[in-house]
Amino acid sequence: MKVTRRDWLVWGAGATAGVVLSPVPWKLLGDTSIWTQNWPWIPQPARGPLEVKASACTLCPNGCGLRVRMAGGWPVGLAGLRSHPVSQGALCPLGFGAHQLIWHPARLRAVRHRGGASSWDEARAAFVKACSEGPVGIVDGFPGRAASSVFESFAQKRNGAYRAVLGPESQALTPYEAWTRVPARNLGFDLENARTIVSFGAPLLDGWGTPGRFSHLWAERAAGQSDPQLRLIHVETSLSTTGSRAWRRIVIRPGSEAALASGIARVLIEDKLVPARGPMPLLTLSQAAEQSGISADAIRELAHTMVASQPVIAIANDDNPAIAALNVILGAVGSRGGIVQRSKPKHSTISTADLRDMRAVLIDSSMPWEFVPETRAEVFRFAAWDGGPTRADWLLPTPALLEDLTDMPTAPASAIETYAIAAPLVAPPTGTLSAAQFLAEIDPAAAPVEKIIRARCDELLRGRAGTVHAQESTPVTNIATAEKLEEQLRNGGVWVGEPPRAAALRCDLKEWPAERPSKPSARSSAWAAPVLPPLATKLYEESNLLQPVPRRNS
Amino acid sequence: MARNSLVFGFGLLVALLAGWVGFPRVLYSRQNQPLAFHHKTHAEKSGSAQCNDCHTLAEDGKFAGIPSTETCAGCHSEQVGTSKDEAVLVNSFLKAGKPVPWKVYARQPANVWFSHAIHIRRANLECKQCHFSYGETDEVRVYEQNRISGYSRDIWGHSISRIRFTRHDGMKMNDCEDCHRQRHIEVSCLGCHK
Amino acid sequence: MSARYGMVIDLDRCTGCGSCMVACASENNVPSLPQASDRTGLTPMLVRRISNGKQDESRREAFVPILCMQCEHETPCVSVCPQQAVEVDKATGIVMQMPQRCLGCRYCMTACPYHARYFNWWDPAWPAGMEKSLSPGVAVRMRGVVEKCNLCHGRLHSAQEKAAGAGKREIDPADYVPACVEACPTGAIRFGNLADDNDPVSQETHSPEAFRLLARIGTEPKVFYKSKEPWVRALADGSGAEVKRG
Amino acid sequence: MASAALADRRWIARSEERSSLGRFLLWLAPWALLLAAGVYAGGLCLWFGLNQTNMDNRFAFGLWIFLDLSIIALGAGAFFTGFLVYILKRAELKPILNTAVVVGFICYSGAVTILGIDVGQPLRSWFTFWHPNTHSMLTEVTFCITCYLAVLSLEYVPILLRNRELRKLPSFLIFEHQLHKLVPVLAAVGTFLSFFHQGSLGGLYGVLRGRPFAFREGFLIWPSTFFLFILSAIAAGPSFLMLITAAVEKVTGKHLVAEDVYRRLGLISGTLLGVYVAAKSIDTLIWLNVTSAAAGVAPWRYYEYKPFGTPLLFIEIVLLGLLPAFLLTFRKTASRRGWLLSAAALACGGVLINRFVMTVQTLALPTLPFDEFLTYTPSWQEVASFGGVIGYGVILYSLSYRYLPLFAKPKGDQSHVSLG
Repeated sequence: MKVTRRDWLVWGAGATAGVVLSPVPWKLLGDTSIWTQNWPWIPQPARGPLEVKASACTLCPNGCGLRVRMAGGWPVGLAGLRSHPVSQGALCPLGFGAHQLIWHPARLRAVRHRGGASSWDEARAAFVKACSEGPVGIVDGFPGRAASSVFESFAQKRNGAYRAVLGPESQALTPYEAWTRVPARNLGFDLENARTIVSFGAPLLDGWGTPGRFSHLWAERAAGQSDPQLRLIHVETSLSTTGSRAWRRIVIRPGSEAALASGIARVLIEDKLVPARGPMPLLTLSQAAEQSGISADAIRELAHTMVASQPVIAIANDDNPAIAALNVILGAVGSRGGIVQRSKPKHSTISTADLRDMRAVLIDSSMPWEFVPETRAEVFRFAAWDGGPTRADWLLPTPALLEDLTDMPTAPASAIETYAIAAPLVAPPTGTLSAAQFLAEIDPAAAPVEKIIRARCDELLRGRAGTVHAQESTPVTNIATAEKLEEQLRNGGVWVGEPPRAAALRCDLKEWPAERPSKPSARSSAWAAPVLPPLATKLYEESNLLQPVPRRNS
Repeated sequence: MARNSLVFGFGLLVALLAGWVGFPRVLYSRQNQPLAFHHKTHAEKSGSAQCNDCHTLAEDGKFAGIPSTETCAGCHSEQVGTSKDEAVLVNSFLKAGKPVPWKVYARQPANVWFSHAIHIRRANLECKQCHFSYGETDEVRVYEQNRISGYSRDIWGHSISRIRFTRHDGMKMNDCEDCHRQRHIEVSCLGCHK
Repeated sequence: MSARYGMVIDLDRCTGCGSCMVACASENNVPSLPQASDRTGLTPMLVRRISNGKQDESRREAFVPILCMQCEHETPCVSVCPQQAVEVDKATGIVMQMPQRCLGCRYCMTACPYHARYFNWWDPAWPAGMEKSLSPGVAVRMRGVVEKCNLCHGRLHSAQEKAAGAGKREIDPADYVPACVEACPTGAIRFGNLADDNDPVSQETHSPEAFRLLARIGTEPKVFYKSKEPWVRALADGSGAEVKRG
Repeated sequence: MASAALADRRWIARSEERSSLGRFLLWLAPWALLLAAGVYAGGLCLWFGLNQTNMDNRFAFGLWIFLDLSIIALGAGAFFTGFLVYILKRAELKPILNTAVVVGFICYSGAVTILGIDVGQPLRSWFTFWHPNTHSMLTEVTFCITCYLAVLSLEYVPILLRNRELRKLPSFLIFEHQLHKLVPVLAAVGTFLSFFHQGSLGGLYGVLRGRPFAFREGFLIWPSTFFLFILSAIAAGPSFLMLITAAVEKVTGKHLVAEDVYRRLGLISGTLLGVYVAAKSIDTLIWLNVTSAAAGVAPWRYYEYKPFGTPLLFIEIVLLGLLPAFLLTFRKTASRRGWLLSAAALACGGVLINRFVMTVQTLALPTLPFDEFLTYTPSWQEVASFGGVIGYGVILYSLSYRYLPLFAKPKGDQSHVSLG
């Protein structure tokens, strides 16, 4: 029989009806939408057990306590460690995304020499050659670590120079070195006991010192109170967040902090608001007023307010001696709620040796990328990430945070001595070496970081002072062996020394230091890594909370 | 007209056959498990009758799922018997320290949150309720995967029409909902999704 | 027994550090995309800077963390969603967004007066290897759907599982704390059960300094703010003339 | 070519005069180009996602929604004419009925296509039918629009089957006659559906208590915008039909419908527009004095933001509302074609402005005290994909005009005319 066109039409009609009555269209409709819910190119979190570890953040000298959530052996979330006595469960905003830095696209994975590919052997050879030809300088961003003493001893052997570059918090303490004969690193601001804090441009609420430290104090004792227990007076040259949050805000001419300090000191002495402790400032009140751009009455009023609620302390944002001298006049040096000496002096000294006449300079990864040594020497730059254009000859990849064993000594400007250990939680990428490991390879005689850390634990144990803060705090005297102590610290415990004995600090200031304008410090921020965590875009690009940082997140 | 209806019916029949019989075979890909694992044998040999002897549910509520290779190594540190799979297990997984890439019949997608603890400890459900009596058989089921959605066939259930002949067929959201409805337990979207 | 989870955010304590924003993004697997801007980015928790508009010593600033307000009444996003991808959970009072159900019509975004909802304009992506850092409690959303703060629902799941494992019905409140609350260094963000009169947070909502954004449109948010400064409390009023942006 | 021309002629009704195939194709070419560009742009949006547009989290709706609402309003002529002819038995409007159906079909199918691109997950859009949220205005819109599009297609089929060639198939002719019996029913259903979705489109914004500028009190579950949208749509629909018909007459140089049809349409449009303007003014006053105050916002603050502000309000209500209403109803002006058409244009413009205000201005205005006034410029993809819809419309209409009896001739057998 003949199949007509009509037959095909009818057959098609039947087939269509059949398809509609079959699962095909409906199942396809469903499965395609399920497909959109599980697009294969969209990454999903790994399945696996979740564990929580405690450690310390090594991105800046403050070493906040970290609570690390790990899944499938990788860190999947960071939070503050409540038991940490200084950071008290807080982190800086960047810290909360820091676990992703391990995977940052700018991560350095191979040695580079002047932009070209190179190898550890070549780098080592070049460094050894340099050592044999002349003195080497080593620059350290977080002094006082085990690695720091590796640097120091290496530099001393090679009659080179060890140089630690301090953040503004520590710098503000350097003027007292001369007057108290105590190294600045052993001094601290006893904010916890102060009643009035006068900050000369120090961004106390905006990235000053350990993030959790002052913000906790301020929140508990000042925030939103019209007559707060803790009075924050903020002297600034341009409107800042800290200023708008302060109890009082005083806006002065740029660079006139010293002048204002002198003016205040003069009022304090002339109006007999304080017992005569030190020399009279060189500036007259009217000069101070004229320079700082606020009236003499305002300065006098400010001086009176400062001493109205004591203890009072002035905090500079640099090493300006005038503000330090003001503290002397206020009697803040060596008194409760002022500048105090921490319980256990460390023997390490800060040499500010200049690096000009060095044959080679080794810069540790703890130094901010911006740092450029004023030298023509061959520069060996250790870093975990590539921060963009650099004048360093060698770029040497190091382990990142959570990948390397580091000890974290007392945070800058802290009033109490602390000691913590950041144990590696994940294996570093192959082909990375920390500066300390690099030097240890070159000088086998030198003690490795592990040994030094053990020795320090041993020292702490023999000191029989302080307590270890973990889930519960244990007096050192209750800890049997150095191994036990180290184990506790490696698991996120923090050793805390005895509270400072303020009176122990003697200070004599002969004549008022020469006036000089405040200058921005060598390292603007504590953040040492050359890149920011990817999630920082939430702060800088995806909101207008903070001003964008152009290069940092590249 | 008679011819018309005949032709129409023919078209209808072809389409129906293609849709109901042919389509499922095309839609699902059939994959074998990496090893011929027999639940029954293991239950007898190890003398452990309970599911949670191997599929443990910890005190903190974490469910272990498929036992790790360490558990296998407990008995299979060296080859037991001579089967080909035995060699594969010992050499290419246990000795190599690699996890066995089991294909999980009951695997739910990443956006589903399911807690065995809540269903077992709180609701006292039996494993069988959802996982059938597979644990008592000695068959090694072929793992069938939906080529479009990537789901295991067990999720939709084996009858393409979802008209169930056994109560235990399908682990779709509707199946969860049915059970919850019977027990008058109201759960929000994010009660089971994440 | 049914809870009403909510917050009181003390604006006098907020220093605008942004820790909550990053902690939130990390907890909820929010991608950070180079092409995203402050108008197309994903910030389930977003701190906004406001001031009294002055430019001299008298300038006052405040920071307002904006997240899903968990509206209790006439919840704008719930009624508009054409396919029930948004709901208010009876048991917790959490306004829940279901990305797998969402078809991306964005009607809910036009309905939300707080701009607390965000659209996935791009496929989420991470640099090579970084997907290993994704937090396991939360599924990654796909391009073309709306998302918002679900009050760290993944953490509620773990709390529930922990309770069930111990054979308990009720979760331990200590086990369920959203990431932003945990992250806040000044304790400005407080989280609690508003249905429980003994809960300190629930009591704080009755303080004369507590207020809610756009209170008068009647959505009864479960996120409260509080401040001693009158110019900040003016936020409660839609036409708050004395408040300036940035 | 010659054979093609011959084949082409076979499809054109014997009684009709049409331009040569070549000229016709030449006319289509630019529109085809527009359509192609639209398909490309739309494809980009579907493949790469909505990052191809310039919409953002604040401007979650943009150009597309505005134009969708607009063409759906203008397409209202289709159901309304059907309603007038079949329900109110206004036979004199029959001549433009077919054109009304085609225009309506184009507007709605176009809008639905654009909506398909506008959603982030088109493959999941059927969820609305599977898990509908009955409280959502958008659900109402989705259901009504899809149903009404089906109705329009059914109304389109009989016109299609009147084609000279297709009529040759006997079964088609029977089918067409059956369908034709159905047409009045379809008109009734269409009317019902249209009333609802036109309204719901207004409700879409009226219910947004989170957007005090758009939020309106109302009657039962329907905010006032629900009724205002219906009114404005049925007021503008006929005007739009006039414009289209006039345009076709201009392009083809033919006299297609009697003058009095125009005047009739004008009168209907004008009267309804008058009613609408009155209602709209009352609504605005209520909003200014009651609704906005209740929401705790200063209404006039919304009119401070340039470039919109009070001028726009004046243009919308007076210039493009009151004025055309007057021109369309006032005998002197209504009897002059020039006046009539420009008035119709104004009326359509008024509806466009209204839809613009409801969609774009609503989103541009701040809600939180510290929000800023935002603006947004559509990306070329957004513009192009909508250009595609226009191209598609012109092409479909041209084809229908060439091969189908859109305009039943003044004289000739009535059965033709009745075919609606």
